[in-house]
Amino acid sequence: MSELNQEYKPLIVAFCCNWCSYAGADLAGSNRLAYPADVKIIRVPCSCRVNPMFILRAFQRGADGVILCGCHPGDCHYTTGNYYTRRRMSMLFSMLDYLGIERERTRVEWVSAAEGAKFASTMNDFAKKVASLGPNKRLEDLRCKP
Amino acid sequence: MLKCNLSQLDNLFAAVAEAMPLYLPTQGKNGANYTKWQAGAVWSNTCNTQKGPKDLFFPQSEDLMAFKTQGKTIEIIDTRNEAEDFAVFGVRACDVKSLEILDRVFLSEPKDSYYASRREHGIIISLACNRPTENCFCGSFGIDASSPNGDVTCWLTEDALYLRGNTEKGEKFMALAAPFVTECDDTAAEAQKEKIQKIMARLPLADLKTDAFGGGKTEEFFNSPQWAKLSESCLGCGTCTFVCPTCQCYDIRDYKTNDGVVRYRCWDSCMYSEFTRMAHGNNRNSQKERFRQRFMHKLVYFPENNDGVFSCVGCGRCLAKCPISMNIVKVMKALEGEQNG
Amino acid sequence: MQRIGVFVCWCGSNIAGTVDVHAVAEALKNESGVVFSTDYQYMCSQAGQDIIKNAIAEHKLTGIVVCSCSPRMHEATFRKTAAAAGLNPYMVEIANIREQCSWVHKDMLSGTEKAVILGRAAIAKVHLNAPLIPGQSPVAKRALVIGGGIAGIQTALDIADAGFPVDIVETKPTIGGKMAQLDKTFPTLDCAACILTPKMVDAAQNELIKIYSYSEVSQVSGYVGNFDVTIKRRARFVKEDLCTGCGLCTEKCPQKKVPNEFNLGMDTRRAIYIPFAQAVPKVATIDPDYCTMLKTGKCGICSKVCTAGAIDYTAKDEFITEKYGAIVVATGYNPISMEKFDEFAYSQSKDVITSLEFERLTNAAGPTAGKLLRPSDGEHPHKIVFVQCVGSRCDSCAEKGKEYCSKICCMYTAKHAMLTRDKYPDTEVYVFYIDVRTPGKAFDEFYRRAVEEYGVHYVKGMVGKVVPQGKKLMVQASDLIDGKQLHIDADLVVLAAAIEPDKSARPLATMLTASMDTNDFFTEAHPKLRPVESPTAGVFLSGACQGPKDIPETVSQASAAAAKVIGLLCKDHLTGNPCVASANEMLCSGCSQCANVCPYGAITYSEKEFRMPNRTTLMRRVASVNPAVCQGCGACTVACPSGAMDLNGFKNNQIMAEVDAICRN
Amino acid sequence: MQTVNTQTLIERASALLQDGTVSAVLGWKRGEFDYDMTPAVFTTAEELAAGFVYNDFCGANLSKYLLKKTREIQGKILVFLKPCDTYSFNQLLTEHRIHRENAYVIGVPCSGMADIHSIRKITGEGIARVELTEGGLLVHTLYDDAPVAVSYEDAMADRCKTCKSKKHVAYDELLGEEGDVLDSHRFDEVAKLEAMTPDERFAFWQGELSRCIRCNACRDVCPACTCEKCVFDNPDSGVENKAPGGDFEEKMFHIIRAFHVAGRCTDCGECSRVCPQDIPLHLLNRKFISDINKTYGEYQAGETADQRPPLVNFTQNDPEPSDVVKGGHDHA
Repeated sequence: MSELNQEYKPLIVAFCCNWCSYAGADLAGSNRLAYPADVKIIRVPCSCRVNPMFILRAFQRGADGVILCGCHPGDCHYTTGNYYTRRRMSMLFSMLDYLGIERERTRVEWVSAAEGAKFASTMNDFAKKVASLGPNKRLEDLRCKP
Repeated sequence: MLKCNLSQLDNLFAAVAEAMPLYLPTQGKNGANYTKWQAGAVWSNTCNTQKGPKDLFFPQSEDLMAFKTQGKTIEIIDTRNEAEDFAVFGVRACDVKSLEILDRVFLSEPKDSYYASRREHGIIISLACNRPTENCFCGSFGIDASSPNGDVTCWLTEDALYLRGNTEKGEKFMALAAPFVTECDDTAAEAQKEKIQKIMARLPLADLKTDAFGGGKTEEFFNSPQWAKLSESCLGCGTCTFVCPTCQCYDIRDYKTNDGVVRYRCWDSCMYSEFTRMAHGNNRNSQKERFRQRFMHKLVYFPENNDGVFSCVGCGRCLAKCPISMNIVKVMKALEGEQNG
Repeated sequence: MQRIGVFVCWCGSNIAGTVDVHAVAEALKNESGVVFSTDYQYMCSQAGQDIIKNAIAEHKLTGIVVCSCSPRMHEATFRKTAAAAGLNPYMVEIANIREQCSWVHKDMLSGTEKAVILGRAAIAKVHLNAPLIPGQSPVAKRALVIGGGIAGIQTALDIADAGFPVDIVETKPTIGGKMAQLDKTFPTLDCAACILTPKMVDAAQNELIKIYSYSEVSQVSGYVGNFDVTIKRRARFVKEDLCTGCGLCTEKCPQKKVPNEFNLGMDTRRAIYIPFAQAVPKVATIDPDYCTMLKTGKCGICSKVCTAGAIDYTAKDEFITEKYGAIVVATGYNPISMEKFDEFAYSQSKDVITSLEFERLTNAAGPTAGKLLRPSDGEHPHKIVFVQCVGSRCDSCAEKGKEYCSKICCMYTAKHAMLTRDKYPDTEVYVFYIDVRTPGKAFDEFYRRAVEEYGVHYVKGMVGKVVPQGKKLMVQASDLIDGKQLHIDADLVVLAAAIEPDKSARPLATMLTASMDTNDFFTEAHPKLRPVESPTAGVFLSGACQGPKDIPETVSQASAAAAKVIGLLCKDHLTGNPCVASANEMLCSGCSQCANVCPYGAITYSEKEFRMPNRTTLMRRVASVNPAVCQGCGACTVACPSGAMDLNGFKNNQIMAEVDAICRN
Repeated sequence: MQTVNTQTLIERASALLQDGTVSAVLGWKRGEFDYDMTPAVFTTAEELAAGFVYNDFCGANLSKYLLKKTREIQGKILVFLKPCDTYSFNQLLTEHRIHRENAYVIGVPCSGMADIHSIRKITGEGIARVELTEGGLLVHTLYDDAPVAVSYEDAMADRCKTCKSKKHVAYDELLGEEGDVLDSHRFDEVAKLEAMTPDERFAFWQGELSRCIRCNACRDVCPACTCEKCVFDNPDSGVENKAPGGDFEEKMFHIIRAFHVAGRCTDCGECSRVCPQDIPLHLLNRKFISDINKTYGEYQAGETADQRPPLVNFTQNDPEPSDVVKGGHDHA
């Protein structure tokens, strides 16, 4: 185990929509499906509430990966919320890739309230990928480093 | 007077860079800018730098102090680090004067210690201006581009660089340059001076006069109807203030970091709507007032408080960079025209 | 400065098991703004809530953070606790350290560290909470029931019984749904029509209930208490008020060859028809696909014959808009199609039928007037094979069938088997099953009676293949108990087909913004605690649209849904959700990007006068949000570039404060 | 050389002023030299005759001034709009930022604007005078005795080299003939960047954006950036900042600014024209435009005044983010 990922633990911020993915996270909890403790979940009413500023703010403050979970398109509690998320995040992630930021630091995943297992496996997979990328050097703000 | 053949110049730079960081203009994507010298750097002496040497003495953003918060306890950390000696080569006469103007602001009581430590350790090697641009009008402010001040003054001819030490800081630089220079008389330098003075006379803005301005002219210009016309298309962006070598306004702000707060100062622009916003609001809340404040400060308020020294050095950067080409020359001509037109 | 109280819950050992709750309480004690921090076994218990109330009073708290289970569980509880102690209920934040921390991280150290971080994030958010007062919106005292089966009828009757007007919208020409097609009903074997038709008649005669048959919901807008629903009344070509239901036209109509969907196509009906004798409303309907008069303009016999002059060939579809306070979904179920299950030769032989077709065969009003005859040659079957779990409990990766158990097949097959043995003792009955699931009241006794008293051969094993040979159906199956292959030459094979939600459910869910699971059953607000409510406020679920269930359960759920509707309609106004968007007029430039993304059309614009510098004024177009219509999704806050549009309870700076608190090292 | 000369515009404007159709004229005013025109409002024919000019150095897009002018000035204001400016005009109309009835738009044809930086790269510093002749520009410098000839092609700004349309999409009156939409390969630069490896792209943008001095000229000139108070000026927004702090702030500022105008930016190129540090900011906006075109179908902001921008629109079957950012999970 190289020194890098033994001591280095990625910090992952997950924005979960209250109606589906947050409930999916709870279901993963009640089914005791483990995923890394580095993932911290912020509850938002809908995935369309997440502003690109929040994602850049997370990276600025030291996050290594940001994942945004929402209801499956068509299932949004507010009918069209995740359609806008899909467009906004497609464009934002494409721009971040254009600026040379590693693609795997950001991700959108649709998780319904009934998909506890999918939530846990997504978090495990995402945490592993972000850990393999190492600390976030390209979107960090030196003033926020310890 | 000392002479250094152009072929020797790179070795001179290398020697100086050995002893202390040396900043000199190098050609960037958008014109020359002061960059730290390292082996292989090519000195660009064609025209003035896009941004003045002010950045090396009064950087755009500078940490003043930091606070570490642990739960409810706060610890104050002084982030200041004393500047070491460094040299700035190729400074034009207008930029040298701009530093003198900044000195009046920062070095008068209460002294600004951050600026002072850099100013003391900075050695200014000025260069007479062989090719001023059409935007230059330093002559109008009594600046002689052919023999600038500074710790060391240089003149550049086709084959050699002529150096003259003026201050003991300059002598320190001359000592480093000693192996590459030889004694010589002033004739070549004097010849270069005349050439420059001839060109300065031919500049399009050479005949711009400043006697209509200066201290005590506030009543005369404050309510001039010209301000509305001049400022109507100003965007209120900060370009003119951020490229100007003499602008000295800054804002002090706190940035909440992960484990505390960093208190820093950064350039501010009187053109911004947020500039000097006070508890009761903002006394200049239309672009016309902000526009007037900028040029009245340069041409009237500063000379009034600084025994007649104007806060503009005629470097022409605001003429080149303003998105809508509105600048101090047009303002002066408009106000002057109104006065005797 | 805020005075914040932190309350860390043990949740017995659920949290305390893998998170050091004392350490968390201690760590959060020296967060800025925190003046009180404690931990207790069960914060949601009465004792726990008292601790909160006392702390609020004693330390004059302005905001509380409860580190406990998911806010989806007890956010409402702790908000009520705060309100009871005089603190605005929206100054409460929950840190989810059970489902999203203690239950998913085994290691005590990282679990505790994460709990502290989640606590910090909640504290950072509560610092920026503002006391919110929910808005009020009026309640339209009328309910809408979509679906006229037993579920819809029972719900409508209960609501009307409480004195509230109800409209039933049923796509078929008559209410009654699937139950009307059944013969007997388990476990008491009383006849379906005998217990259903009185309810149908009650519904018809109740003046508070209006039945829109042969209609469907075409558009829904508005929100709980204020739904505007557009109902499309398909053209029936018969005037409901004039038709007496005498049925004369249905005898004279020359077009005889129309497959009768009431009998699942096993016999035919006329182009103008009444589905079955006890239909409610007892009104004829002209089928536009088959009526020669409508298609070619030549015929018109039914209008000549009709003594009441009720026929009207020029009728058009009608759209009615009505305001409702609550909507109950009762769209019911359908058996799945058998075409993917051809191993049972369903499409090759007419004698392989589904259980619902078997119901029609044994029903007195059915195609064979109740005599059990083989659809192919009308002969009496001597050997019948029932195949269970056809399309139910299938492996998820099989591309056919459903994963879930359809719940009602074991009972109705036992009923079929028992009735067949009782009526035709000479007929041998085999039932091939994986498990027999008869868990209801008097259900297991019913099943054992079928085995012991009526001699039904229950064979635990799967049917491999059914091969039609001549007049016989060779059924090849395995007997897992005796471990041998069985070959039975059956005369009739009955497939217990899985059931799935009605096709109209998916588009309806989109209209109602109600969420559905992957099998198109409506998702309930909470599987155990709120089974008859949809997460969408004001939408309730009754019957099989929420999941497979038998008639007893359907009726109990129908009454439960009615109780919920009555609970809603008896209120004069509803306290709205205060976490809605609001526009800051000073920042708004009226660019209408937000209105483009609002799913509910809650944003309108108006010209307002603003004081500008130097004592001038300026008219500017600014947005304003209708708090009653806004559901608080937040799409507008991101479409708004200047941040003028913000969402109460989830403000931009609040979410950023949470991000900062999480990333703080 | 513009196909319509200053005189024609002055006559038309003076006529409209005289007959009272308009009460003011928004155009370009001669400056100190031949290339530093300033947008200005003229109220009398004399002022027009004295200062008005329309030539190859009138790159400024006047549509954003209409925001204030159509509110403050009584009566109509005449504005001369080049083809690319009319797209911005339509976009501002879509967002109700201009009172259409107070603006009288005259479309002027444009054969591409000259860029003084390009000229300087050819002739060097010290440009005393610039003559616009049929064949090209004659540049008199301080240091060469004979004037330097520069072709219009070499002097042209690169946003004009990849001009998207010579068609005026909004006007009350048109001077000169109408051009048409060109298929400019304006996304070649973007494609070149996209072809680079992430490390190269990161290095490129790190180099460019680290030169930003946060002067806000790009935001203040942009016709799509018209908020009453920008989030970066509003202390309660949480992202307010004035100083280039390390290298993250500039990335945040430019990503968010490009995102805010995504789907609304008409690609008029003003942001790159005014940047004092010559950062190719239009490459950020063009990336969004090219992505939108590729993913959601061709869309030109400002083509008509009632379009619904793509980022506030959707279809049921838009591609997933992981499909749009190719490879999604592989690491290039």
